[in-house]
Amino acid sequence: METRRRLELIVERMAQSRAGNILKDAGIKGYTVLDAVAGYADGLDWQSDADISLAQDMVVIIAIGDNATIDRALQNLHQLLDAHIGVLSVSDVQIMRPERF
Amino acid sequence: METRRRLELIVERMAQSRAGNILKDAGIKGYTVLDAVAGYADGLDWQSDADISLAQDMVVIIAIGDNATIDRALQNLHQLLDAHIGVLSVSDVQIMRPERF
Amino acid sequence: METRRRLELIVERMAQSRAGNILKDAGIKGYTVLDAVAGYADGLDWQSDADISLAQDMVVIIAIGDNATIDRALQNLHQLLDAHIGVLSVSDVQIMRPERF
Amino acid sequence: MSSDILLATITSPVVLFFVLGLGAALARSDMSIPESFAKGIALYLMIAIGLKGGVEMSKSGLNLQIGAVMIAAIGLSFCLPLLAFTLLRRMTGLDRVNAAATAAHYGSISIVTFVAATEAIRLTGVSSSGYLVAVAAIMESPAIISALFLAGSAARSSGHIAGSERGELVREVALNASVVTLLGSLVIGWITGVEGFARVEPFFVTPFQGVLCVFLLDMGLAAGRGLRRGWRDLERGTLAFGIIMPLLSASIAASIALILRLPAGDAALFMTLAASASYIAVPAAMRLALPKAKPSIYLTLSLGITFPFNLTLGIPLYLFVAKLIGT
Amino acid sequence: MSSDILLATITSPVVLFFVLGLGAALARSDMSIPESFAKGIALYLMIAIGLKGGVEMSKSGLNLQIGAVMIAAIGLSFCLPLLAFTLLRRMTGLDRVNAAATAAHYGSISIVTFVAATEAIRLTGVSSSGYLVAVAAIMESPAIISALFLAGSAARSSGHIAGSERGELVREVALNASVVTLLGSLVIGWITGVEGFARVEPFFVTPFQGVLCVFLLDMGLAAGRGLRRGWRDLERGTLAFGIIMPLLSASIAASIALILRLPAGDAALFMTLAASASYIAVPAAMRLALPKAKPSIYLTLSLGITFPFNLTLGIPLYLFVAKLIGT
Amino acid sequence: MSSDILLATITSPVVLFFVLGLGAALARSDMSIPESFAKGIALYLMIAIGLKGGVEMSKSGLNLQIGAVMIAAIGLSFCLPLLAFTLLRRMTGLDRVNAAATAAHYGSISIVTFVAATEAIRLTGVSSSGYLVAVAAIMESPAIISALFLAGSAARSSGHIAGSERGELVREVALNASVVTLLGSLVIGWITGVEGFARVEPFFVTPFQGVLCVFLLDMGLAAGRGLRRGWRDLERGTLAFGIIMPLLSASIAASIALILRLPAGDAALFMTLAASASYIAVPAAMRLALPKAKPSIYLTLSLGITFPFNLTLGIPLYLFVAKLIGT
Ligand SMILES: Nc1ncnc2c1ncn2[C@@H]1O[C@H](COP(=O)(O)O)[C@@H](O)[C@H]1O
Ligand SMILES: Nc1ncnc2c1ncn2[C@@H]1O[C@H](COP(=O)(O)O)[C@@H](O)[C@H]1O
Ligand SMILES: Nc1ncnc2c1ncn2[C@@H]1O[C@H](COP(=O)(O)O)[C@@H](O)[C@H]1O
Ligand code: NA
Ligand code: NA
Ligand code: NA
Repeated sequence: METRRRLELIVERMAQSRAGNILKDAGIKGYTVLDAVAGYADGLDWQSDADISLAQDMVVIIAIGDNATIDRALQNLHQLLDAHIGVLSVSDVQIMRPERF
Repeated sequence: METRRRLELIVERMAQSRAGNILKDAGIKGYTVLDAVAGYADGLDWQSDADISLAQDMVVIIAIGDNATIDRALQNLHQLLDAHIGVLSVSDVQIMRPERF
Repeated sequence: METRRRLELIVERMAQSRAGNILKDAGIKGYTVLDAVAGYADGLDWQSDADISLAQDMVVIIAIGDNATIDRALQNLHQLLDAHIGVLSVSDVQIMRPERF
Repeated sequence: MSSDILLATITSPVVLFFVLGLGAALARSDMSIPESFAKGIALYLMIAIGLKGGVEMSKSGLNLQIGAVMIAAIGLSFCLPLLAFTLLRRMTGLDRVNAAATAAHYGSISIVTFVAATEAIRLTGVSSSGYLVAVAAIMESPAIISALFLAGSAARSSGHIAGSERGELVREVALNASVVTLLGSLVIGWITGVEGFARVEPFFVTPFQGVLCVFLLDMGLAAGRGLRRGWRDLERGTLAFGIIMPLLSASIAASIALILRLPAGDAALFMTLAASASYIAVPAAMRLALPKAKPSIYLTLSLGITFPFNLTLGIPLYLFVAKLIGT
Repeated sequence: MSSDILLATITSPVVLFFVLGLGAALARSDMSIPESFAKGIALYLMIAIGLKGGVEMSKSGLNLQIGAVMIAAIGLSFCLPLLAFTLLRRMTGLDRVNAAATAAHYGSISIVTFVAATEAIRLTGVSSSGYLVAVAAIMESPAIISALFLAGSAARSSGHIAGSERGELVREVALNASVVTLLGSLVIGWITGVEGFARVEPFFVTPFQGVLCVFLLDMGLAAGRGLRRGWRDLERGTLAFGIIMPLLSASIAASIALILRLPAGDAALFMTLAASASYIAVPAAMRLALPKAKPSIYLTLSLGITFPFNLTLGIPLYLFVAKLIGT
Repeated sequence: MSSDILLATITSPVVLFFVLGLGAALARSDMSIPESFAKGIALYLMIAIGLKGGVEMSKSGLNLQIGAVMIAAIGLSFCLPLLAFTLLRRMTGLDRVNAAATAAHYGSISIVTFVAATEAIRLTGVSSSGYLVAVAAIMESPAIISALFLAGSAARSSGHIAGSERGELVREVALNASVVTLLGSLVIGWITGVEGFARVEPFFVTPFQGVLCVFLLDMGLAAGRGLRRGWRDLERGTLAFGIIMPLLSASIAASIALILRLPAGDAALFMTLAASASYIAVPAAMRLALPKAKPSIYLTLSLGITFPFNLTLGIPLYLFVAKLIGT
């Protein structure tokens, strides 16, 4: 197995397509989006069921890529998070088909 | 980038707010909750669509924090899992805005 | 805390039960399934809300197990992904109740 | 007990959809109803029931008898768990905590069983009173408190589960979604009265029986899956309890109905409430209060055994008895 | 073919909502219908269709003609994929697996197309029989089996996909949610009959056409997105197949209708079933059975080309022909 | 202003369900309506409103007055944010970006408030015109553009947020789901006319008021949670703005109605549109365009203050004034 990097971006839904653009521009081959249903930050709880506007929903974007791709994305994602609500983390993972990432 | 710890707690929905309280008490700055839709344990499959009572649903709580915060939370989460159904794991992640965690 | 391995399989929903069978056959004690709501691959975006057939939906399967169990599963999961759409990664995590995994 | 009622009950769309769901789940079909859709339907049903009860109460007002029934109902919900607990400890190998948690379900009520009974009663030309919806609502929670006492030290120690807040259980008991929806809608029905209700009737009354069918399909699916999953945890004694207990509860309720001189329709509904077991509010409360108790036991019993028993055999039986004793 | 019917069809709310969804998706509007809500609506539609068919069957009973139509329908569902496969291999560059998977869709049916045809027929004053819902249900799955044979070695090897269970495909074919819901509701309608049905009619009949509009809005959105995504995978020959195939299927069905002496309304529905292509049950089965086949081909073709063709031009045409040949 | 209307408004089921939701959320009950179910209901409401407006327009056609109202409406939606922005900067400590984002909400509209007004008007025996649905739809978005200008440099810099595409904001303004659904359904209603509409009326008209109740329950829950969360971000001046602004907007709209010689019902609806504030379309657009503005301010104000004010006191007041000035 080879090592790649797994980027996990927790970000507001309205910024999902911007984050996607950044990842695509960095050359990522794929990513996956999950719905967050609740959370906590700044001393406040939120819940997607309680939000009629969809303005406060969050999603989790998972993208596995090689070092260079993730590095290219990080710069712009960092800037995205200057404007948008969210949290970013990166970790190492082992994968089996290096040509896919 | 700096290193922090990513806690991932898979726990029954009815214990979500207790887990949240533990994390807040430990001083975590934020966490995010996802819905699990199915799973397996003890030789049995479960599916959220098949559960009319909502008593058997599970959620996944992701919390990124520094060493000390996560350690403070672990003790009580361990105790929570004595009573409640769930699974806990912790891993290292790289983050970009150390002041946020 | 002890170290185990966290397997994360992003796979099409119709292959979920096959993936589950593989994990069970490998001796995994539990796994958890989340719904993906959107994603990107091969230059194409997808969204679960836009898919009336449920044929193109993806799920994320998380399974924490020991080295041997995960290794046993990997071989067959790799084969599964020859036929089915999906992505697989493995990372190390710390856990608290070694007997549970 | 007229076999006509029984036949009419068993071939009613509502029962047949439950059977369809049950069969599909047991045969491992991939049929399923999305959780959020089912939750929406459950909400609709509770609002509709609450509104209708409230409107009828706005017509009839309150009186002493109603007050007496309410007090009796609260008492029943508190006491039935004691009976259930004793039976379970004698008849089955269930430990204290599991017996207490299961007992709570039988002190509480099932609103769908209540509705099915209302419809069965209506079809036989008997009338019933709107305030029984309020009775249903106030019977939801007291049993939870009894169960905590019954579980004893086990329950007390669960008061110290890490992360638990003061008052979280009180909130769960008093402000859980079922109770608030039912009572809230009842009050709204009362305030808005016949006139206001007329405007929402085409949504909350006309299609009600059809929506109920979809919910029963989902309940059948849940019961079937529950039985497949929970089977191994249920011994014969536990299964028997799932049928004996509602009969006992209904008998006690029948005595009370006799004492309070309830009319036949109201007596039948009161018996049905006593005989029915919760599968939404109480399971959730038990996960909070007695997390060591196994849902595979109490849910399978309540949803997989008692609910179908009441739906098919129980209701016609209670109605038959109620007609004998009713004023 | 009267242009009146055509105009009435194209300006019907159902078709217009499909067009709205299609346009919104092509224009990249963010309009969307939550997956679980759409799934709930799909369930509603199938239950409603099944119930209604069952009730009508309870009135008319069974006869030899019905038996003959059923056998013919099963035969059609088995055989149409052969025709589709041959055409696809000749007309397009699709490989064996993709051609087989696509062929399966055309042997199966689209229940929404069926419903739209029922309504169009009703509006022109022609009547049709309830048992055609049963015909629809039994045509859902046989085509899947044909496709497996057509795919040949490719399919056989997929029998060895890691983790696959014995019988999973049989379960998918025989117990998939669409078939169970449709047939189950049909049986319920039959058992409960006119009287039981009357109680649920205000939910399953009265608002049906309106609910259908919402579902067609969702189908339009799905078709539009499918076309945007799948466009690059579809050559001109494949697109042409999406229109030629339903015409051929309808012709074959017309011949059968002639031989079996079906009345005009029934003939039109039978032709519509033959001409329609699946976009819910079969795509799911194909992901299991032939995972190497591309959904972007078969789904785009079925939902983006054949469905709108049938909905707008096909149905009026089949009805026109059916009136000529119908008894 | 007749206290009858006021009382009828406050005891209407729709208002009472809002209050129930509000109370449940403030009391921290776990009552909730699944997001996807609520989104489905919102869609239903918009389609129903659009269709009905379109059908009525198909009857009455277009005329000069309608054109004038439309132009005035666009102008209002553009200009009200300027007034709101000025007020906010004077009355409150909000910075430029938050003031601009909040102002956008008040230039746009709330379709539920509009519907509630339509019903209140209908109940008092006054009639109103279908084209006001079109007016509502075209007032949704212009305010977003004004807000971008008001935010000034802050907005311009947000044009450079990483990952943002050319045209994404234009798409959000012109093709957002609310606008497309409302206008699309309106056009469908127009094309299909009275006859086509008759077929879907049992779904889109008959149960409408009841469905609205469920949505208002959800809005109450959202408003209650918003108030609990957002309380600390709202100073007294901001709260006052939430009531002063709709009164000012309604006054301006009243003057326009007077100039354009609108009949009483139409004038009341036009005033209501001006007075109402968005809580679905504009918040989403603001997250894209002005992400630094806080939803806890603008959403709490719009949903927690202005919406309930309009629903209970505003609508009867606007109707009262409209009757005085209406032709
Ligand atoms: N590198 C990746 N990181 C995360 N998810 C991915 C990645 N590649 C593919 N996926 C997910 O897997 C799905 C199928 O990908 P593929 O098998 O490449 O067609 C995509 O739609 C994504 O949801
Ligand atoms: N440390 C964290 N770990 C996990 N999720 C977080 C964390 N901090 C914030 N979040 C998520 O990101 C959302 C926005 O956080 P913020 O950007 O701090 O307002 C929160 O509501 C959480 O859902
Ligand atoms: N090893 C595991 N990896 C991932 N999820 C697990 C694991 N074990 C248990 N789970 C999840 O936790 C739930 C409860 O497990 P348990 O506490 O073992 O009954 C299961 O239904 C799974 O969803
Ligand atoms: Na009971
Ligand atoms: Na066909
Ligand atoms: Na406004």
